[in-house]
Amino acid sequence: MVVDIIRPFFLGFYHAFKRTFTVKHPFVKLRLTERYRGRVVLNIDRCISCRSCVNICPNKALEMVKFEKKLVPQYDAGRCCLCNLCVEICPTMALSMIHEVEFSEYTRKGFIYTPDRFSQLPKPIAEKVVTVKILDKKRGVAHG
Amino acid sequence: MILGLSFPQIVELILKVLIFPGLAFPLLFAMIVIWFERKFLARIMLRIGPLHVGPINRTGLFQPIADFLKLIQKEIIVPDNANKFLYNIAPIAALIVASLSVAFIPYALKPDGSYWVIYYTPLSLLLILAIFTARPFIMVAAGWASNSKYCTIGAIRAALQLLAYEVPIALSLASIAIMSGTFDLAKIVEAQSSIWFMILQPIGFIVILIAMMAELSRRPFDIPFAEQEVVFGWPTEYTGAQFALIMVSEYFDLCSVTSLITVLFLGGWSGPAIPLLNDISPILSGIFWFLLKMAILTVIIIMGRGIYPRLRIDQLLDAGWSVLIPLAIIQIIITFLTAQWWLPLLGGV
Amino acid sequence: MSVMKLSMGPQHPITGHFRFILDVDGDLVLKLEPDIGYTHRGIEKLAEKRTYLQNLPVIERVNSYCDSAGTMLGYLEVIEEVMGLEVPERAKYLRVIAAELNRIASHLYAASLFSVATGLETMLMWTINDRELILDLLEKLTGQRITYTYQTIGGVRFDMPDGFKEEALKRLDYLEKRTEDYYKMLLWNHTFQIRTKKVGILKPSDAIKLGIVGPNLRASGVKADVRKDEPYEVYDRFDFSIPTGKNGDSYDRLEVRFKEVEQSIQILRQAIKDIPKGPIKRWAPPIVPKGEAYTRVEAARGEFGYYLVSDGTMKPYRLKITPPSFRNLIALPHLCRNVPLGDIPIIYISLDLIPMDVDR
Amino acid sequence: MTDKSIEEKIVDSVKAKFPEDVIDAKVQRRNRVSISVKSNKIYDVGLFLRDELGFDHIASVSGVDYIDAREFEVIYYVWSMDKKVLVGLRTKIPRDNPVLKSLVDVWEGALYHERETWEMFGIKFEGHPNLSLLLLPEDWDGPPPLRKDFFLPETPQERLEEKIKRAGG
Repeated sequence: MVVDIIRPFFLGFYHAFKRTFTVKHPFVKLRLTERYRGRVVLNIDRCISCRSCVNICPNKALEMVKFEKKLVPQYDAGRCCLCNLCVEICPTMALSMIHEVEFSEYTRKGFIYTPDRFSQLPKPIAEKVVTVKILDKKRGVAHG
Repeated sequence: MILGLSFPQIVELILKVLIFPGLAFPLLFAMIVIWFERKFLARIMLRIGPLHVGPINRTGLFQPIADFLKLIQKEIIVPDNANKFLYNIAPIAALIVASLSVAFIPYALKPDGSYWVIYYTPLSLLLILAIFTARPFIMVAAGWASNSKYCTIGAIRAALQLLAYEVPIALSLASIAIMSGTFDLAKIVEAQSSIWFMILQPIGFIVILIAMMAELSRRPFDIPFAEQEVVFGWPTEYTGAQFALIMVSEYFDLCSVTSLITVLFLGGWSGPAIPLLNDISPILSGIFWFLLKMAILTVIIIMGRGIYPRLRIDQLLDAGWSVLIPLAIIQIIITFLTAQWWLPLLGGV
Repeated sequence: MSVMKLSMGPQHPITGHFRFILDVDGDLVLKLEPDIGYTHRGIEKLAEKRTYLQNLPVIERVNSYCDSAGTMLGYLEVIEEVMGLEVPERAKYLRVIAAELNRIASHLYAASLFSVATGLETMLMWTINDRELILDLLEKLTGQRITYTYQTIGGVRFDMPDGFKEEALKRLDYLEKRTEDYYKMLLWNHTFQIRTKKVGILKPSDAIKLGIVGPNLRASGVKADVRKDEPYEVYDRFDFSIPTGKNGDSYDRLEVRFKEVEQSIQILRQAIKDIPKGPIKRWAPPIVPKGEAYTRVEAARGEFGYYLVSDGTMKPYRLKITPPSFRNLIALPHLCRNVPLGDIPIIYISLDLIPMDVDR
Repeated sequence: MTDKSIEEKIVDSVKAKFPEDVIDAKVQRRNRVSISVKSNKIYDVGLFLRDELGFDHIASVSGVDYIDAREFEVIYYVWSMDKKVLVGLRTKIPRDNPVLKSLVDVWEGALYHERETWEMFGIKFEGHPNLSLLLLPEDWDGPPPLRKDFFLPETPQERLEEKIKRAGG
């Protein structure tokens, strides 16, 4: 009983000197895995206006609008549930998922990506990037 | 000559009241301990803790100050149908009561043989006991005045908790008083000049450490504040500056409790003279040892929050009456029986 | 003193999106009446308006932040039973891997909440940190951390990525080693034991009568697990045991979860070792033939029941979801009679009720 | 006689006990039995299943709205701990007067399930101790939402149309 009372004391003290594995996010960014689904991006040239993506979307996040004499989807990131169904169904591979995870807006309307914004790729991350492998070393998981 | 005091005496008095151990010291103590607690607990939990505020990069040293500044900017909300007088007076009263006991604790020995203490009285031990006992009444008053169910439950829990820790504390102090033959804290320290009471009275030390943790409502005894059960206990309704005062008073209390245990069991300021400090003044050397002992006690008390789950109120009462009080009584009996061996060891008396 | 009505939640540190109406006499809770529905999204109705494929991301949000892979599995089982569709072997293994990884993550989450209920925040951070390892793994496999939409009708959507096997085994080794710290810090901690033992004792006979499922039922000493009773996917090929508790108190409910994590690690090791090569998906028609079925799967919190009535169109005619937390909810008023107020959070969290799961 | 599976034995014993009230009883697949009874006898059949056959673990209570046939179907799914069989005890009640005897006395665990079925389909369970709204908001005044004639508006336009329709009608 006494051992069970005192043991956590030493265990806690021991952990106080272990390395934390927090990612200090705005300064250091975690590199996401290859498959990670951030948000959808559109390649306008490939789009054939077939409406498949609009039909399959469970949350009605996509909507057809006219853009440069062509019907292309418009994207509402606020409704999107990142399920990848539209990317899979697209016959010409015009839609794809990118690693952008930081999108916040002041209004709900700001989440609506008009086709020109929808088709833009975000700027590559210039800041310090940390990978899961480095984190694993900190955690003590990696064995070589 | 003002009020019968000479100029150096007035300077010393101002120094004592305003800087150490008066106003500035508990504030600084509170700031450092709040920062340390957050940082240290964060490290136990494998987190980082406060990071950005402060002079040294990535330490968050000024986070408590930033929090305090934020809190005093906020609106003070008084709940409907609250007893406004009691509700508003309680945080101030808590702060005053918490900072009062520091005035009677001697922190160092001056070269002329007197003590570094704001107000010297031969009955300081009894006075401090009285001050500690006054605190739960403020909690009950505040909890009742808030006119909220959670506050009332928290206040009643605080009052119940008093029953658990007050008697063991009194009994342990009695044991100390018997051993040293005085209620004077300074005399108690002098009695420990050759051997600490912690070694002579290990059971009493453990009893008083646990009981004082309950007195401070530190985990595992933070039952009046139990977040998961009663939201935040008796101060639930307090906001802004009033909340800040209550929080600061908690740490003032921690300051006086660790000081008291240091004086009673760890030999107060006694310790080998530090060369550099001793050259300036022997008072500083004594204060250094005093603060070091306080710091170790503080770490031990803070650790409780990182490693123990909270007890239930009936379990605490059970532990208080069936474990701590018998232990304290055993300590008194041992003190009586072994008087012939330890009496020659004590100095000063 | 007369009896006081105390409303606990939905704005309360521990109750989540629940409200409890307590009758309190001093420090004693005489009666607890749960008030649920704060996260009711009407998923059963939503499912009737969407096609079977569109339902995938909706259904997994029944219990999204803890156990979406296990939740989804039942939905796919019921569709495939009505369709008579046989899933490729490799897909079955991948489904099991995702579900078991998710079970570990969910149990670690439950343990973290449990330690918060007792007031020990350290274990909250430790278990959440180690849950992160599992989520990293799932991210690598499925592309998402919480809501995977990984399994689909007729198989799974992605194959195992390169290096997944080694990484998974490494992390499972680490987790197994780490469990020792959990035992030392939490389960063997004397303060924790006196706080949780003999609190909220659920007798086996009561547990069966009330229809309790999952780890809560097993903690009461009843050996019932859908994975063993009617094996789905490939669970009949793995060698694992069902841990049961002795007393059915809150402590046992947590201990059973920790033991289940160990069993899940065993299953995962076997699955990663035995996984065959082959296709990962079979084409499934969008229309489900007329029929009905009721399937049960063992998700992390217990047995998920799915009842599907299909009228031969692209949309389900009726999809009834019976989540485990909804079935376990009835244990809460049963256990919270004449208990101290301080035990309410412990009993509540030990049942591992998730408001989203209860409300659907 | 050939060896009968445990599911078939259950079907036979129920048929033997209630020859007139059981409309249909069949084995769906392994571990699944479906028993269809008249609505006035569901309590007795439930009691028989619990006491004689050992079906003690209530799994689910579900309602289905067959709007074309103007009737509701209520299904009690009960699991047997030692037989390892799930029985679906089902009955049909008219849509205009949906009243059924509550089975809470038989299976205590059906308490919340029946409450949910009541609020989602408007099926009255006679003898239920507390039929009040469980999941829906306290001020819910619309029709029971899982009935087929309840229209669920999802987009803003649909919501607006629904509002106009309700205000006008």
